Amino acid sequence: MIIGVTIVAFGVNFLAGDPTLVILGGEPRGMTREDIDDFRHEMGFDRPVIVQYLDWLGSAVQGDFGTSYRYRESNTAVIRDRLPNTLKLAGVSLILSLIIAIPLGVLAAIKKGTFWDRFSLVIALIGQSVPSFWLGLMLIMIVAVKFGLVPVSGTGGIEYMILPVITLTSFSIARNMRMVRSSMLEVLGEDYIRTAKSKGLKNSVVLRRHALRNALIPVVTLIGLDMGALLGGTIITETIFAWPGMGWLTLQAIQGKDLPLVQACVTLMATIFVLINLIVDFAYSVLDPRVRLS
Amino acid sequence: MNKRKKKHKKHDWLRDLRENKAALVSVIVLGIIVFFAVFAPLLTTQDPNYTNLRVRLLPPVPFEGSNPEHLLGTDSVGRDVASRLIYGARISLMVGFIAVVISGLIGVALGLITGYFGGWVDDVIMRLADIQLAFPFILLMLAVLAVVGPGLWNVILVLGVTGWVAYSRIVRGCVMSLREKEFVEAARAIGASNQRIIIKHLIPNIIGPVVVIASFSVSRTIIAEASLSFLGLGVDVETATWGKMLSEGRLYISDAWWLTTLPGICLALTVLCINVFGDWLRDVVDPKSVER
Amino acid sequence: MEHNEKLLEVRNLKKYFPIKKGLFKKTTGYVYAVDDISFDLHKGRTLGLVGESGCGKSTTGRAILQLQPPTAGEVLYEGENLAVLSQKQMRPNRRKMQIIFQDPYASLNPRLTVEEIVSEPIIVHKLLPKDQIEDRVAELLGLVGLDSELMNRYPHEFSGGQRQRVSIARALALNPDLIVCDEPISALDVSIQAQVLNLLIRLQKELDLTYLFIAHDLSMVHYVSDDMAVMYLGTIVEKGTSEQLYKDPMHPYTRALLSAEPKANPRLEKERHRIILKGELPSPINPPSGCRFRTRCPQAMDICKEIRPELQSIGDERMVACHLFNGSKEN
Amino acid sequence: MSKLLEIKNLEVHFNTRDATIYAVNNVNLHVNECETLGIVGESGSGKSVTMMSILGLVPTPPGEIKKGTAFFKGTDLLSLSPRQLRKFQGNRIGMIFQDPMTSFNPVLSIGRQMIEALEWHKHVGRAEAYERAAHMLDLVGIPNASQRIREFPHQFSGGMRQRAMIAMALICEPELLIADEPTTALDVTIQAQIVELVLELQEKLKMSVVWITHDLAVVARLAERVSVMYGGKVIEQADVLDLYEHPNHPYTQGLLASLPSENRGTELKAIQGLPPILKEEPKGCTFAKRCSYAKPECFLTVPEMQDLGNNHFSCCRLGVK
Repeated sequence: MIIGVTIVAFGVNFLAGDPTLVILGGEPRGMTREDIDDFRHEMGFDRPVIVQYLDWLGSAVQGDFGTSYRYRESNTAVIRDRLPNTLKLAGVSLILSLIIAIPLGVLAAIKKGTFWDRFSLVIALIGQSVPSFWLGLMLIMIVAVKFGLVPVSGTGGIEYMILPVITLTSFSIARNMRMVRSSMLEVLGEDYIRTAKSKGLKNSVVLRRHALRNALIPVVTLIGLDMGALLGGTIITETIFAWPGMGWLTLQAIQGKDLPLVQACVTLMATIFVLINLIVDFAYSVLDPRVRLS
Repeated sequence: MNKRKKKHKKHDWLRDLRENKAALVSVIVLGIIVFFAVFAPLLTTQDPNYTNLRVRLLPPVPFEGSNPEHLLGTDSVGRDVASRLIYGARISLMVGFIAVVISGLIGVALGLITGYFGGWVDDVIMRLADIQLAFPFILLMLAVLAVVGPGLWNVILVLGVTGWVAYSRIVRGCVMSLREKEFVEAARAIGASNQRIIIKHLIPNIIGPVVVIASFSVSRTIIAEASLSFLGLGVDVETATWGKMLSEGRLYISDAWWLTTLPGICLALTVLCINVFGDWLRDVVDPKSVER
Repeated sequence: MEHNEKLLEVRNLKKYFPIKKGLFKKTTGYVYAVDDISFDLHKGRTLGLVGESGCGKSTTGRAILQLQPPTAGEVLYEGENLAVLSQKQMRPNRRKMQIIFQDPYASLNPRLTVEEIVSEPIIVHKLLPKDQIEDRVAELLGLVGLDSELMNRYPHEFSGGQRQRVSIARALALNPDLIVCDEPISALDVSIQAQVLNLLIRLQKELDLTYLFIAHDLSMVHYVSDDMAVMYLGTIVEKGTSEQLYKDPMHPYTRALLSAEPKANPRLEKERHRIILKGELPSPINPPSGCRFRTRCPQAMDICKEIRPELQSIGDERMVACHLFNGSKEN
Repeated sequence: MSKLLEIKNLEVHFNTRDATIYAVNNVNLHVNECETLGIVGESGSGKSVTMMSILGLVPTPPGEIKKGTAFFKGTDLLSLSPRQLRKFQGNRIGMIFQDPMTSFNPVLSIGRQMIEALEWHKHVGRAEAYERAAHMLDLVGIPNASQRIREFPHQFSGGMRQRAMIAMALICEPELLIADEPTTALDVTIQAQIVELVLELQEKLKMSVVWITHDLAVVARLAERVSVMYGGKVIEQADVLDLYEHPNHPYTQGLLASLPSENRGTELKAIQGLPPILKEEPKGCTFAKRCSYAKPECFLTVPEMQDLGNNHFSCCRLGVK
């Protein structure tokens, strides 16, 4: 899996053909063939692709992702400055999303067909339909500019996080809520819920002990998916709110054709995602004895 | 003999639609949007790219300082917002539909192959799907577009090619369970070829879920296209798109609210209607077979 | 005995399913679903194949039709070995043999009309010109007791019994000689079972069909079959005519199976002594050594652990695989 | 013999989007102390719904108990609040279900699920509850009970799981055990084990059993009295010997005749037609359409239960013999 990720990340180099020309921006005037070849040699692009890949991979394993063209310092250092900001943003959003989505989803399932169910459906549909960048802009316009309640952008205290977190989580709250609801509804229709009721247990016990735990198992998988969406979402959110994190950095690297930095960012984000999915798989096996024991 | 030909009554979709008010409204709104997009040149009086610096930043009509020639106001270089919105609908819908058709075809084909035949092909393709899923979607597209350069068809192709995973996973799952069904075994027992089994027995049974995923994909693709345009990596500079209007309007967020509000409303409304319609479709098709 | 012609001979049939595990799909073991069985099917007769779930009876049926190609052994249809044919070479042979499945809901494609379902075999084998197909479908539906007006309907509009009739009509469309009936009535309501059973028996007489009748219910199989074979964990433990096996079961498993089956006769039920087997069916992944049945057999001996008893004749078309009857051949 | 449970005039409807299904129509039946009552019927005959509704296990909506009483030792179960009814569920009335695979919660250990009822109804401490659960598992014939109690449902085989299900239902020593097709999903040899086990436990624990099934043969083995249900009604009720030897109702006769007989080759007397799905209140006898003895009035008025003497009741006005 990780190997596949690194190949794709490395492959970014070659998507448009000759990376040398991409970096130099076509065939620049004032450079002779020889100049270009020299540059190519300097960058090591004249070696066989597989050698380049292995070389890059070898350094990457040791934490060396090369040097950024733009920042003129090591990519590792550039990223080290930005990564904590992104993790803070994504982590808070993930937790917030779960705290809000799980109770609402359960409520909607238990009160199926009532006002609460329909209310949550409307919220979910809107949450999934409003593009996050527009939501971000609207929040800035109304909450920050018009009423001046929170800062427009930048980092600092907790007040700087409020708008970015709302922007980042709106989609995942909506999706998780619907997922929890449908998972819960499915579990409530299972035979073992009937068995539990036939034992004369209190409704709250049936819900908590027999329904909720089973319903949340598939939701754990969601956390993995969510993390991917949240990391991707940081690109837009960080750009809008000028939040100095990985997302913004990546966008700038892409726009500046800073290929080594792009590679480093892509690899890092994908690796985080893969790691989170490994953790999710592990959590799955803890929660579900069928997986644990097979 | 004639009695035999009496056609069986098909599922009454229209009745179902009439019973679900939200879905009905969204279908009507979508119809209007499509109408505007298709007949854009006939419905607009102004060229969406005509700049007129004398009328820059006019607000929409009911507000002070507006000009009835520009119903929804003008932007920072005096272009007519209404016309740009209508032409923007064209881009959004076109990108949405074409990209979804491309990814749908790729995804369904791969899903059928992996699900029906299994084996090492299945392993390889599913591993590819895993790898693609391991990448934050938008990051991947950004990286690709940065290199191949912006442009309408590049955007469509990138969105189309990257969207196959959702289809192939669902189709593969459906096919794997269908393959074990006894009616497929019965078809093999009467000597039907693989080709016949796939066309006659498998495809009709996966159409439902595929249409549902497609409807959600359209909305997701429209958002993705707008996001790309917003980040400056989408459709080329000349064309009016909702995403780019938002990105341009962003600079005037404190002076000209309509430049960010109106394209956003169009975008959100379109996506909302498609999602409501997709939700309804999923309930009608089979609530259990598809998950978002 | 007018029918003595062998239609189908099954010789040392084996079907193992590999169990694959891990990243590289390494085969870590096998499910020994069918493990070396042999029997004959005589033209115009019914052979009942009885056993509990997981004994390999359905796999046997599918292996004969090459729906699940056998791991080893021969399936001779009128002398031709089907087991060596490729799927493509097998196709023309499919006209001669058909199958009816247990689950009337899963065995019909929900997206096709009854006409499309029943006509499919005719179209695939190009048996009739287009304009005659509809009449043929009507004829087939009539044969199984369905109104031909129903042919434009979809399966979900039918009850379980009617669906099973559609399945039968589809199987008959090719005029086969052999039909494998894989638990054709066990998913149906009690009052419908008899209807379908009567239909199958009537069709056999009218069309001179040969049946392989697979079921878990001994009295049912006794009722419809001329001959019977009892399976346990992938092997045949006893074989003979239905009459013999039902009236005088010899293998301890057959005896237990017959005894475990309740009869709708309370007077008999309250009095008779029942053999209750201990324990449950062992896993076919790791079957017991020697005799497969020894772990649950009330009469197990030391030899049963070591030597797998062969199916051997004890006279008069009767065969038993049990060490208890080892000496009886000579007597 | 005194009556442990008496159901009178029970009517249950299911309100679906398209129609109202008349699932149970005016059912009367009773269970005596320490006896086994067999309820026989095909799918859709209302046999499960009847017993589930007295335990409050019919989901409402779509289900709706229109009327009726169900007296269990002097208490009308149908008039109780859910809270009061809980004192009976799993405590004085135990229930086991058809599919032992899906009827256990897959993520909790067998023991954890068994002791729930004990803790809740009898206020027994955790340690003692586990001890009693292990004892119960032992009683239903599960070897190594004290170890296996910590295992999860998927580690048990089908037959073992049904045994554990029985142990769980009996843990509070109920006066009545309702068994809803408990052997339908099992093999014959395992079915025989379970049937003998229940008979043995009934003797030991002095309880009544209601055994719901579609299989006339199983009932012949274990029931003392049998109620035959069709179209949401009890159409015949008698002692087991009497019912099998002198069936009165044409449906019962038809069912018995449609079983494969000892004599091979004789054609089975099948009941023609299909069981009804009642989308409106039944006007006449629900079986009339399939009955070869039906007279015009059978389609018009609902027949009354006839007392044929000797504890034998039949819901057929023709009194066919």
